[in-house]
Amino acid sequence: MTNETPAGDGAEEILAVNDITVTYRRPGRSLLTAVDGVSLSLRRSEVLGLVGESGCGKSTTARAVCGLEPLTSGSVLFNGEPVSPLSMKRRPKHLLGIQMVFQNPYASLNPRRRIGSQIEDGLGLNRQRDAWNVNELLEKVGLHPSDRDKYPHQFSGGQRQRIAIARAIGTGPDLLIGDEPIASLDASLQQRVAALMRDLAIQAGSGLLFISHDLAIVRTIADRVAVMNRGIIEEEGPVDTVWRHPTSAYARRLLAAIPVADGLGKLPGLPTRRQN
Amino acid sequence: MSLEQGLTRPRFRLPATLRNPMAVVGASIILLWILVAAVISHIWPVDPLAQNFDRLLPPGAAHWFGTDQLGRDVLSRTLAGSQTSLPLSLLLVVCAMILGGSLGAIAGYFGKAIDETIMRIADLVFAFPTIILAMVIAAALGPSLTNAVIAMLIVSWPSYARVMRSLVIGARGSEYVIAGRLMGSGAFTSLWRDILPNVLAPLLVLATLDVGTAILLLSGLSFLGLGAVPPTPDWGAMVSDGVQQFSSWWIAVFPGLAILSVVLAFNFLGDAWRDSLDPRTADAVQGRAI
Amino acid sequence: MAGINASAAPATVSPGLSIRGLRLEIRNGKSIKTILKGIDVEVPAGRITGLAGESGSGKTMTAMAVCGLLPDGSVTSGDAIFEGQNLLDLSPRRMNALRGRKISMIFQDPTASLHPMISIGGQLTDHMRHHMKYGKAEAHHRAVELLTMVEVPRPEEALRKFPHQFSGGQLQRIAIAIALACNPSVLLADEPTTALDVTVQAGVLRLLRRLCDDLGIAILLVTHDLGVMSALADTIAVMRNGEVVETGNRFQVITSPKHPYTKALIDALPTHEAIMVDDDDE
Amino acid sequence: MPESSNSGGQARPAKATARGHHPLARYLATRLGLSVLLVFGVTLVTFVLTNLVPADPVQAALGEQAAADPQIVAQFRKQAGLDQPLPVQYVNYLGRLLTGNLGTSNQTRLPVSQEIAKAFPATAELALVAILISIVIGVALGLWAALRRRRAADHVIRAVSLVGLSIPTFWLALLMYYIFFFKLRIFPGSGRLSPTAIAPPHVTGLYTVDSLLAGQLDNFADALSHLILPALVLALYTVGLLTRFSRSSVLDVLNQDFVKAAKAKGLPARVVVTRYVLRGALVPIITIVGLAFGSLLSGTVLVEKVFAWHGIGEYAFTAATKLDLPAVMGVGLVVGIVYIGINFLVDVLYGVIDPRVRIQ
Repeated sequence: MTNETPAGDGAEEILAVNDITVTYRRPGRSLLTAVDGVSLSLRRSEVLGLVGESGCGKSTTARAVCGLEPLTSGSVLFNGEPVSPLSMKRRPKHLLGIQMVFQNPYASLNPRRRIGSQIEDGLGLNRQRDAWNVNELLEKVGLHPSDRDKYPHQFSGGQRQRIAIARAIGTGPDLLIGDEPIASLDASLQQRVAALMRDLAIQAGSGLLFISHDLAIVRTIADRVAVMNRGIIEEEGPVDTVWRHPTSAYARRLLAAIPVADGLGKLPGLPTRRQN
Repeated sequence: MSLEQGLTRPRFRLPATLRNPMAVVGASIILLWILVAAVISHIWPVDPLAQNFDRLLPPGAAHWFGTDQLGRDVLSRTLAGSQTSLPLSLLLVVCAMILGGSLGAIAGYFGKAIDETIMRIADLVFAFPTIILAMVIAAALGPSLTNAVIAMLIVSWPSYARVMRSLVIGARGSEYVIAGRLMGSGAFTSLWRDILPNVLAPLLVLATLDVGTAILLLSGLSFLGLGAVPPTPDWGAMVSDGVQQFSSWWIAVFPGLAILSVVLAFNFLGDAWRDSLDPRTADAVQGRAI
Repeated sequence: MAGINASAAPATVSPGLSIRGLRLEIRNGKSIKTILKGIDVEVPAGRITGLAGESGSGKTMTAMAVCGLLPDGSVTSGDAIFEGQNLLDLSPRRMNALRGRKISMIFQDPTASLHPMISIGGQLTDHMRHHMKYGKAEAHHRAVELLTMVEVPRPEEALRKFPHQFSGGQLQRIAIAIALACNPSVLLADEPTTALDVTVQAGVLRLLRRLCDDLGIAILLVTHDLGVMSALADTIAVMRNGEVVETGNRFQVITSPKHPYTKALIDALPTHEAIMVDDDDE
Repeated sequence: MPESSNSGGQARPAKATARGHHPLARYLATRLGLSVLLVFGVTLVTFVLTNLVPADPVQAALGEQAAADPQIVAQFRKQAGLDQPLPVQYVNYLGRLLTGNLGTSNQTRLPVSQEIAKAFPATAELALVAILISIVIGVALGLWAALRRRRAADHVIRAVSLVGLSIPTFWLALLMYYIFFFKLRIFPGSGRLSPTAIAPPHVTGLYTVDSLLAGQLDNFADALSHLILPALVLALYTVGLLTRFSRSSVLDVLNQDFVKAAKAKGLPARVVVTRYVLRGALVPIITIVGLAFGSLLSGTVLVEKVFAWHGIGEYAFTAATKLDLPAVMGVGLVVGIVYIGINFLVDVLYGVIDPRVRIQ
């Protein structure tokens, strides 16, 4: 857990998403291509933000990386091995290193089990047996060890999301995916929970794929960011480059539309000359 | 903002249910009838099968509920009727719940061909009105209480399967179940540990309400002569006797009241329980009705 | 919280809305929950007044109390003065005559606040015909005018369609058109852009600003999003636990908050330093 | 161009029509296909129950005496095609059904189809009146209870509807007949018409309709007065059912944002209820009406006998008590198909009412 290698060219690549396409058949309608030829890669101790608006395919991409969504074409390699779709069988061992934190804090924990035992489930997967214990994990995410005997409904949304993060980190994942993990939280919590996720992922030496619609927050925690729109990646690069000098029209429009809390009463813009 | 109200899982809360006066009335009547079926009817001094020459006597001091066309005591027959109706209905509901619940859970969780097969069979059962199908099956099997119960089992499992299936499908996609799968739990663990405990309450409510329906159905079949075989005291068959002996109202009225009271009791209990699980009513401050 | 209110803009005499000492309790059996503990907010005409705060702070309830749509068992006290009358004292009948006519409302999720089985035309005209006694043709004419105003393309066609045939942004524009149908003086906007994507939100924010400026409506903007607040509101009242902790003009509240809670809210936001919108560099 | 961001939404409907057909037509075709499939399923069930389940179908058909004679049995088996493989037997069975042959009653020795055809209008009349009563009373009570939830009216309506769901129909029929005819003489007794009346000329087979068509007002009054009591008894259970379901459907709708929005528009309560609430609750209510029809058809078996109402129910009752297997199966088949037809109608209504089904 002291593996704090900074993301650099030397770090091993844990995830390679190669030109994947995910297509749905909508009953009585045309085919919907939710993800259309997306490629991504992620190294250990690196944070990749995947940003886009609703329906752009970012969550589908995340689910495809976990094997929750069957691929129409392309491949996902995790530690060099292909990710197989999750079937009715147990998930193969080598895939247990991919864990996910979901959007809805009210549904991400089993309401009828104590949180301590849910976190223990995660610890059971950790290859380094004594890397963490429940109490430590709870403290890491700002909860008290005595909370382990409580049930999910006794916590607020933000706290539940921290518990879900603790459970995922406890497994000692190589790849942690956050699927809009902060979207349902109060604004004042979003930044903190996102930062917590980054810190814990880096500390555990795993890569973090952070899905969000909020570029402003992703910017503060990600090393690289990919901007997605209508199933394709419009732009990808180091976060500061994308933030300061977006090259794609869509990324510019997205950036311009973010209302800034500067007290100036500036209405978020819609670039006037997108035609070129 | 409204997330919390919408997604708080219904919790198993029988005590809260029992604070409802309707539930208390229902539970008391059920307990009373269980006592009658298990104890009182067995030690009742008058034999429900004993015939005497005082036929079709109206209710009076000797026979509080009167006598039937064979001179049998209507009161002791009504009490004895609980020995068949209650245990058979409860047994039936338990069997239907286990059978239908398991099939529904399997269909909902595994989906695809298994789901299609199970649910098309269920649809087929639903294509018939209940009593008609039960009547058709019982008639083919021949009249007896056992066959009536088999017929009822065939017609009643699909409703559990449907409810269970939709509950499981709802829960299957929920994030804690997926999180469990991602952590490597197999299908069985996932169903047993993550899904079942969270969907059991509505199924049990359905079962409670269904005991009433089962009693109505069983007595209906007996009324048609497809259930209890004479001389077994049975409420539905007794009402049927009353159709023949039209002017002797007491033959039919008392067993009918017995059916009504048990069914109503189970419905009161089940309805109050359902109410306590319902987020709309549990959370009374939601917006004024118009 | 009167001390903090000192910096609030002076109450205008125009047909705005003035909320003073608004208290709200919800009684359910024997339990009494105090939701609002004396709210003071001025909502002057031609300006956008923001009501900020996190979930559970009572900001939505403040708006609902003003238009008299509160849950069962609600007890209010204080004043909500509109056109010289206290809205809180009005009979349900008179309040109903004002609702949708002089005081109207838009909600968070337009896919939920429009009836899925009634055509856009139906939902856009039924209250006009009730409040303004418009005939069929008159109402239709006004509906087309309204949809044009909120920039819904092909208004005639849109009137015949149903909500599921529109995107969320279009639906919110339609909801705004419905709210504006009877020329209201006050518009209560409850998280009007929270359910929308940012690029769609930008358009709706601009629309609200333009309507406020052009029509001189008093808008009460309820939102948790300080970015939206900063873009749109002229004055901001920050709420916590049923109280207004700070009121002031937009720039002052956001750049130099006086109350520690406001400060904490603003500090929790990601910084936007150096946001570059290379609008004009080609 | 501030609109540019929203134009994406407009692309949706255009894409949806890529596959051609009108969405409503496609929807109806799917539902019709499912219904036809179910009808086949129903014939399969009755086939299995008639030919396979009875311990000895030959004895069931011939009676004990004839079944003792091996020659008669062999001849019967051959005649009835029982010596052929099962799939062939099923195809033969289907062929007979298609020509309207439902077999011969063991009791009356008459074709079952003929007897059912004779009894059908009587049951249709009873069931239609009962469902009308149920819809009017059930939906009204359910709406009222939902609008007054947690108050006295709600509790009373709830208790009443639960009683309705708990009363054994056959017992209630007997009780009502005893009280209102035998004791009080308020309603006429058994049958569809008074013994002295002559049935109106046959058009629909529904006496109330036929007598009106023929302009026979006394006959209409007579038929109606005979109809009321059994229809009310039959309707009680479905009234309870519809009340409970309408209440919960209306409660669901009341919690929707669009109702809050309609109130915020200042529409009068009456308009909000009829235009917004009821319309929103219509689809689930129609679904339940379809189901309620099923329990009505079941109920006729238990009610008609008591009122000597010569319909399918009475026929089924007699057949069941006499163990007349072909007759019982015939009733099962016909009622099953009628019920499938009703549920198909419900699906059609769905498509007509809900624009989300009608237009994509």
